[in-house]
Amino acid sequence: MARITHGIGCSHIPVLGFAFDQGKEGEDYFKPAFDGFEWTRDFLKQEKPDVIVLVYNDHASAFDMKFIPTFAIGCGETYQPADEGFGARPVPPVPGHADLAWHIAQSLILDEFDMTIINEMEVDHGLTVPLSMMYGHVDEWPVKVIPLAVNVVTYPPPSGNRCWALGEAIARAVESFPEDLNVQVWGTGGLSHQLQGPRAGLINREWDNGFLNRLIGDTQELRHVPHIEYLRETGSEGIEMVMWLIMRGALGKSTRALHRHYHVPVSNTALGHIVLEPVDGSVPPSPTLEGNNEAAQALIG
Amino acid sequence: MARITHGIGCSHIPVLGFAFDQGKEGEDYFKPAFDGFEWTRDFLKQEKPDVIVLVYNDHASAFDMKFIPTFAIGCGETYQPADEGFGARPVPPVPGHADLAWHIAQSLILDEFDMTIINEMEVDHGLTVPLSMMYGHVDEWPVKVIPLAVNVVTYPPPSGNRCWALGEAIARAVESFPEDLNVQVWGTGGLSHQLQGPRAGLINREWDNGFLNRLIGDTQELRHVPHIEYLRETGSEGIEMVMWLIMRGALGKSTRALHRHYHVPVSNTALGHIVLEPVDGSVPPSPTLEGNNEAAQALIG
Amino acid sequence: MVRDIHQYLAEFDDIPGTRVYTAARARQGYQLNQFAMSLMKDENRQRFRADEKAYLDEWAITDEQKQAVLDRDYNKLLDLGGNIYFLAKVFSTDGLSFVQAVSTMTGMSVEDYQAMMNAGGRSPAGQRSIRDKN
Amino acid sequence: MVRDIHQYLAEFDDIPGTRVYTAARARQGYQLNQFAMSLMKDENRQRFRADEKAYLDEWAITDEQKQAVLDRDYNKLLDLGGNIYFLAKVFSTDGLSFVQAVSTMTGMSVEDYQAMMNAGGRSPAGQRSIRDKN
Ligand SMILES: [Fe+3]
Ligand SMILES: [Fe+3]
Repeated sequence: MARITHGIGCSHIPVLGFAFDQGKEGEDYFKPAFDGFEWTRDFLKQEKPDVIVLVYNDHASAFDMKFIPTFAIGCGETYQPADEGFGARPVPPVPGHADLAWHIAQSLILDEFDMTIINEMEVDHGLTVPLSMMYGHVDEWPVKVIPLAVNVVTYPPPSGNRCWALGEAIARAVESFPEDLNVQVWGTGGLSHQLQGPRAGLINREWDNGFLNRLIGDTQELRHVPHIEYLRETGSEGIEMVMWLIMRGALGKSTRALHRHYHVPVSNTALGHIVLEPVDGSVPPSPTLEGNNEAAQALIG
Repeated sequence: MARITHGIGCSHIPVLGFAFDQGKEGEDYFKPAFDGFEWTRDFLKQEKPDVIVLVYNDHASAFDMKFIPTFAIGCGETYQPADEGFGARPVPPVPGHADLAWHIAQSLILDEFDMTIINEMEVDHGLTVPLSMMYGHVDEWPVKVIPLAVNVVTYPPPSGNRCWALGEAIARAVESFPEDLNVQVWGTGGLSHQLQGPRAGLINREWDNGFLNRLIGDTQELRHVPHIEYLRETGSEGIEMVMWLIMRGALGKSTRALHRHYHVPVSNTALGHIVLEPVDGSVPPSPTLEGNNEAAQALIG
Repeated sequence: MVRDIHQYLAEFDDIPGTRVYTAARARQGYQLNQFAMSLMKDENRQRFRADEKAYLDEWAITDEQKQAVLDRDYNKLLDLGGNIYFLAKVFSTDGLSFVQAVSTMTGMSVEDYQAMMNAGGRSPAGQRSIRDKN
Repeated sequence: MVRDIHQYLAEFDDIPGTRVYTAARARQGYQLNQFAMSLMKDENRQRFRADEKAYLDEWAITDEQKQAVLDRDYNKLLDLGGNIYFLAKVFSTDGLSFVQAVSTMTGMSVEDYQAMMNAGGRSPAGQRSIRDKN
């Protein structure tokens, strides 16, 4: 049976991709950022997860304005790194796990999540930078990846509650996959940053750390943080943090932190990184009515 | 204030598009099919709806297998008829209503529906055949259309309950649009038909009429009909009927039928058509938590 | 009561003479369906008509799938992951109607199939479930 | 308590120095953002660099938008419906980093902006709400 063993949250800052690709990890400016991932690189070498459900947002790379899916799940065999305006990152193609991805996609739709299924797409820094931070320089990625792209660009993005609930549904889906797989869920993006307008450069160390605190333990407070609070407190691009709630929701009732790292500045952004382990991974049963069972029917009166 | 005045259900059979385009509406084979729409053509001339939210499925025209959105809403200015393999239908381009469409799309996402927003696409017989049936030969369509494309091709499609709930959310969205607009919701596809395999040609007159019956009044039984029942009873393509539930959900608590028509055969398909009026159009309040209000929070305990 | 996607899908195999377009079929037929969809463009239809084999060879589909397209064996194509809405672009390119194309999958002549439809269609009696024979 | 999308959106105008990428902006900037996205292809970047004006003229964007692109006036581009993730393709084509491009929107020099970031970034104090001045 597949199981969700850990959740990881981390920023996906493009400049760390450049630094990594050009071998500048040791430079004074970048060292503190990369050092915070050392613990995790060792951890992953021991853990050897088979699959990562990697929650990220596409930054106008795979999706243009013609169509904007709220939740898109990659069910393909492999994904090429996108050219974001300066050539594609020199990292290996990202192998998918089509069996598990399709299983999750189908399960989510039965659970009344209105997924968009993606069979071919390119993936940008939102997905490849976290992989580089965690796995370092590799000839091929030692893990398979299920990309889960969330719209956090065009308003409204999904609510915090919806993201958390999606995580819970992902946990139910993984649990019902028969193959024995060690699955991690990663939430990426954030933390506080604003890349536009006169207020650009906003960083909110206090709010960010309160956010990291509330990923730990059994509080579900973050479900209820409205978008406007992210915007006011953490900058316009801080909204990416809702994606971490999918990761957190997938870990169930309560968590503990194994590793935590916060660093400012990296480019325009506050770098946050956390490794979480489920303490009690239980999630609510599916509310789906497709099965037409009595308990489900009772829910809608 | 915009208001949903009526709901219309009807099949979207491609051969009726051919017959229509070639002026064969009067031929013996087609006459009974077209005659059933006479009442509705007169009705629409009096009613003059401003906008139709037209629920349909794309038949491998706008969407290929690269991406498969469960619910996609057209927010564009205009939609060209698709070439489905024999040239595009000679009907006018379909004008969108971008203001209302974006309003609905945004509202639905706040209501925790995971919509895909579409800004450019072509529309196939699923959308244009019902327009031809209802409006006849026109130089331009006398109404604006918001296409709402539902995946009923790759399994699983959304559940009946999810479709009904989407209709309720559309009703809430339309109600909060400030402009005074007469809005109809159309559900298309079905009724019983199977286009594939040795069982092709299946028609289930009894089940179809029971389905039409259950759109009328205040029963919500159809929410709970599982996909397998459509497949067994109405043929593999009978699953398209779940789209009618979006229309029905949008009409609220109870309805009456103003017009009803059922005819077999048209090509491989049972033609069904119904015009419904809300008796009590009330729908449940939004369950969304984005607003972070107490009542909403109480819902999730 | 459907507990998960496995239970949900399991019932689909119990429907006589029917292939439900599940993920498994969608994956098997991915390139086949993409090929079919390419026939929405007139230039592609012309190239396909001019040399079907050469056009098919441009696609990463199996020899079995290619042969089934050349044979217009729609039941075989369904077995190999084809979806009828995609395959419709092939028979539309041939100038066939849905009735003509669909009848080829039933083992009936077009005339017999049309007659059955005119008489009200195929009855669901005995066609609902292999297991329950109803 | 947010009752509908109008209330939800109304608060976005109360954030100092920030344009939230709402539907209204997405619609205004639709073609502008599609233009920016075209620069993901190297051949398009080369054509754009060779003759910016000619390349821009291929797109159904307003003269004001074209001029703002030529001027690399990113605040103006945001006002005209541009989105920063799309516009990033323009400054990436120019070989600019996010820090360099973003600083131009703040009224600060690149050096001052970089210094502010190195000192911990812009404080949210007084930057949360125009109305509440906090
Ligand atoms: Fe990002
Ligand atoms: Fe259809």
